[in-house]
Amino acid sequence: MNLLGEIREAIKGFYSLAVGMGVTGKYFFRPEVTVHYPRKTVDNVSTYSGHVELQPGKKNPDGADCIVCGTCVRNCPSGCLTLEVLELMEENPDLEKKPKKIKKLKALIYDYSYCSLCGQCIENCPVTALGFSQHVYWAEFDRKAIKMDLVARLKDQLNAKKEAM
Amino acid sequence: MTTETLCGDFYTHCFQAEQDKEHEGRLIINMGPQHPSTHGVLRVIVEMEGEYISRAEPVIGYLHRMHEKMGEIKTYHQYMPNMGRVDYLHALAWNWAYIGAVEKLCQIEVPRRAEFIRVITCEMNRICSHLVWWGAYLLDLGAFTPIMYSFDDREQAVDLLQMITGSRLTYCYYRFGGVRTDINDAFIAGTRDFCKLMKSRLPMYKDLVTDNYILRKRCEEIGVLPLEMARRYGATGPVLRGSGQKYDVRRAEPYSVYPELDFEIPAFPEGDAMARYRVRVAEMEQSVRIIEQSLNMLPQGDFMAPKSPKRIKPPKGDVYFAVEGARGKIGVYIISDGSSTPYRLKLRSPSYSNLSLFAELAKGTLLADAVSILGSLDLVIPEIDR
Amino acid sequence: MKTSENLLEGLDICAQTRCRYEQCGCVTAVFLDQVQLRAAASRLFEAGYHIEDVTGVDFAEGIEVIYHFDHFDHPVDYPARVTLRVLTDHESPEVPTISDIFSGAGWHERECFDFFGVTFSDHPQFRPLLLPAEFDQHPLLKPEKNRESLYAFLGACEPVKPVKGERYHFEASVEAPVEAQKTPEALASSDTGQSRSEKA
Amino acid sequence: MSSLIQFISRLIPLELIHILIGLVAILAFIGVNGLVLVYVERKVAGFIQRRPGPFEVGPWGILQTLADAVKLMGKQLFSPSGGDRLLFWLAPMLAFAPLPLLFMTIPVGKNLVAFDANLGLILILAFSGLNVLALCFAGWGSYNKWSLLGAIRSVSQAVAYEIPMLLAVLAVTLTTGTLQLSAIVDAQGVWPWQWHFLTQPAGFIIYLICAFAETNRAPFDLPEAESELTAGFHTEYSGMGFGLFFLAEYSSMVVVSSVCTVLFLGGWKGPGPEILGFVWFFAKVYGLVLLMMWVRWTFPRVRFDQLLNISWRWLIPLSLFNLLYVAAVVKI
Repeated sequence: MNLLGEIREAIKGFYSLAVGMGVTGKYFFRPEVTVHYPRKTVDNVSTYSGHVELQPGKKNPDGADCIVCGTCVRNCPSGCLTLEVLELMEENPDLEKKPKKIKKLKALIYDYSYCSLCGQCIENCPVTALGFSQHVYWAEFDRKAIKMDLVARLKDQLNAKKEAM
Repeated sequence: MTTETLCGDFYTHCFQAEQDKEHEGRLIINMGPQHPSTHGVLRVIVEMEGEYISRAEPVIGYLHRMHEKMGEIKTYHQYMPNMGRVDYLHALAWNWAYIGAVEKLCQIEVPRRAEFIRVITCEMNRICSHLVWWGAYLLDLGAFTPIMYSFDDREQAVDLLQMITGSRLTYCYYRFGGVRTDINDAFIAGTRDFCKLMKSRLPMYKDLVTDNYILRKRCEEIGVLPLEMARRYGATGPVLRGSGQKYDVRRAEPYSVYPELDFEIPAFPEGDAMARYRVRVAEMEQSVRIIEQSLNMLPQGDFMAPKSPKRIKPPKGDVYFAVEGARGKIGVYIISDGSSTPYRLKLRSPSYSNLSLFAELAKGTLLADAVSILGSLDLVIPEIDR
Repeated sequence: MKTSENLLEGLDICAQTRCRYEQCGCVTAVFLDQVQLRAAASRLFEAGYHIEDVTGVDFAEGIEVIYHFDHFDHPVDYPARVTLRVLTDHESPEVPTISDIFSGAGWHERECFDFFGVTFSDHPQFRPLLLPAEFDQHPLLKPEKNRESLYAFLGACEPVKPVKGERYHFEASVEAPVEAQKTPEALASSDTGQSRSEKA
Repeated sequence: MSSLIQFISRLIPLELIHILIGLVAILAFIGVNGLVLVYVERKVAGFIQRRPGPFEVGPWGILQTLADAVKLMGKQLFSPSGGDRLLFWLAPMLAFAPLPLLFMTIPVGKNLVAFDANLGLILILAFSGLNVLALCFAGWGSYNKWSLLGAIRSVSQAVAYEIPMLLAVLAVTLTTGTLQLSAIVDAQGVWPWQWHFLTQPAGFIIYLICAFAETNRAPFDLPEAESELTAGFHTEYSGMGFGLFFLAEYSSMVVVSSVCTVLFLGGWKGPGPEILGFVWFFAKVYGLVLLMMWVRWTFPRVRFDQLLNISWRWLIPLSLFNLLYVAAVVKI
């Protein structure tokens, strides 16, 4: 009886293998699901949070709304943001008061190679000057090449937009 | 000693030193750090007697990043992105463990909607994690096709998670007092479709793999882990449930809205690799159930507590918070000294405990079975090394 | 089933912190003398507990080694996490191993040695685990000036209840007798006082 | 003209010229076949896994394997320090060298055979046994413990599976009464119900299973089990050393399929004109090869002791019964 049981088990096993072959055989004729990358791209890039970038300001459409408070720099876990500040004197000085210093954003150096895309800088920005980009397909040969000035990037973007108009 | 016995590093020497005098001729092999079935840089030194393993010792630490030290340096907010990197396959559970611990420490209330969003995304991530395991385990056993099918399904889930979290693998989505972004209708509709898809795919998985005679012969009665041994080693998660213990942190130490949800804890008493396999497949089904229920129960309201603090400065004290990850109990233990950085932060990773029992489990098994056992433990090496 | 308090009854407990689960995630936290550690661990083992982790904390008084245990079959809404703590000094930190009782503790203890340099006596495979063998530093030890007093943390959940006598059985601490002789309420208030002074 | 042929044939026997032409054709076939089969294997794997497979190099990626072959030839050849250099480099050649001989006796069509030996079957079985020696040398010469384990596995696997294979083949020769392959083909008819696989279904299945094991194809690819022994016996090979093993694997797939076709599936016979016999032959052979690929991309690998158990506990008794059955029923 033991032998019979084993034979039955072997036949069952063979049947299960045939079922498996059936599954793969069926999928052989199904259309492929791969996206051929350089020729076609996926359509959900808009929901992807790419690297951090300065957003065109609401008050200041030619640049960012940044008030140079440095919150983003302080909150960054990996220290990938550096502020370069331009200190200016107030243009129309009130003669009674001392002239006020105005801090202006000169450059916001951003090292993408250290960034972990956690969004702390964006959430903590008091004027929402920062945001995630949708710059997904970005690759460089050199690690240093992905360190950039976000102010310059914003300027380029705005210029490109103007030219397009 | 001849020159031949002197080769190898510190761990090999220690391993050789423990060899019995009479078994000195046995083959000592390094399985890893670069080996296809160790899923990352795990190294197991094995002493082989023919095809049988007479002794094994895992050597870890190749991916050690000292997350615990980082926790003592960074502020509570700054430490958040680290959590997605500990266990990249179930990143949201680690997110939750850490966020939950700090919320418990600071007594931050989380809105109900946020809790449901957390449940949905975390379970979705659990399905992703199990799908990767499923494919990788079969890759260990020599079947190449299943991983492609499972990645096909996982891609749908990852797309949905990307829709709201913005990232695809190392999520940093939960925040103290809620979640970063609200979910939208497109996500809800997509998730419902995904649940339907998963339900239709699971029978295919069963036909192709679970019922497969060869696979069953490779898993059944392999690596039998008695419950007593699982307890001694502190194994949790599917490894423990494969030994028949219905222990799940979601039920044992209820957190969030899990008590309101109706789901089962699958457990199989056999204790072998097949039982662990079945637990995970059944868990995928349960996760689909949880997601569907949570979508139906999803309340309106805030996704972030309105009074959530911008700067976290918890009171003095310690807190232990555990959640159920795809691999078991994830625990975060924080000692706060009242400043804006933790005084001590301890991460309890389930894979660490699960791997520690491998040495005992692999003793006397065939090399191929050891691969099967290693795969059935579902290890994520960065989580072990932290 | 036995609750975790009467489980440890009769052991020489230095201090017991009654914690609320809602606040700190464990039900009982007990400060033990080193000699009692193995006895406590085997009692927990017999009662069906499993090990969660072993870790250390660097305090001014010494290195505190923390053991977390949990139970599989506890009633719902009654989690059973038990914390054992022992103290060892900075000069030659040594704690008895419990890896023969809870096998899983073996790796946690080795990790603890890597990070804090705590030696676990009679451990069968005592060698570095996570850090390289030739690395002779212990990364989680804090510099002298950053270490805080253990007493500030002991009462953090709820006031400490001195169990045996009036004194804590801690060795070699300048402030220890002063702090210990205070009533629990006074100790709790002194915590807040200390943290205020820190800020200043 | 005819005097020229006579002159040459006096110098070299005509039989030898026949063999030489056949050999050249076979060598060309082995090379082309390797390229084609690797491409087909990748495409089959791709379609089963719902990927495109190779599609970058050339139209539909057909030049991919050619590019790979060029890459393999261009790679530096390493021999592991401490290894036995002689055995290490002998092994791939030994794996490749018997292949042309194996093809020689296989009748591709009517009278389309390089060397119609009357002990053709014995020749094939004998020379295919050399393959295991190659794997053994490769594993030993590599000075690598994983390779050694692979070599050990391959030897015991080959020993275990030679026996049922021989017994299954023996049953066929029992009915035909000859070891000459062309005679075995002639013993079968044009239509499928006249082929041996219907009279001896057990022998056919046993032979197929053994064929998987003999060629080290999944699910019996234990000597090179990737997830266990990294790559088994060819872990240490680079460049053309690896390339030769690769070529040998794909060629031996065709050999076992050809033998299977000849023995059980009527060889080159099929409905239609006899001149198109080679079309039938290749259709059957590549059908079997496709089946082997399909199986490879579906199943997990069996364990080593299970592999031996299948042979010793199932296939050998079954093939003995098959032999008895054939002797008793079919022959009478």
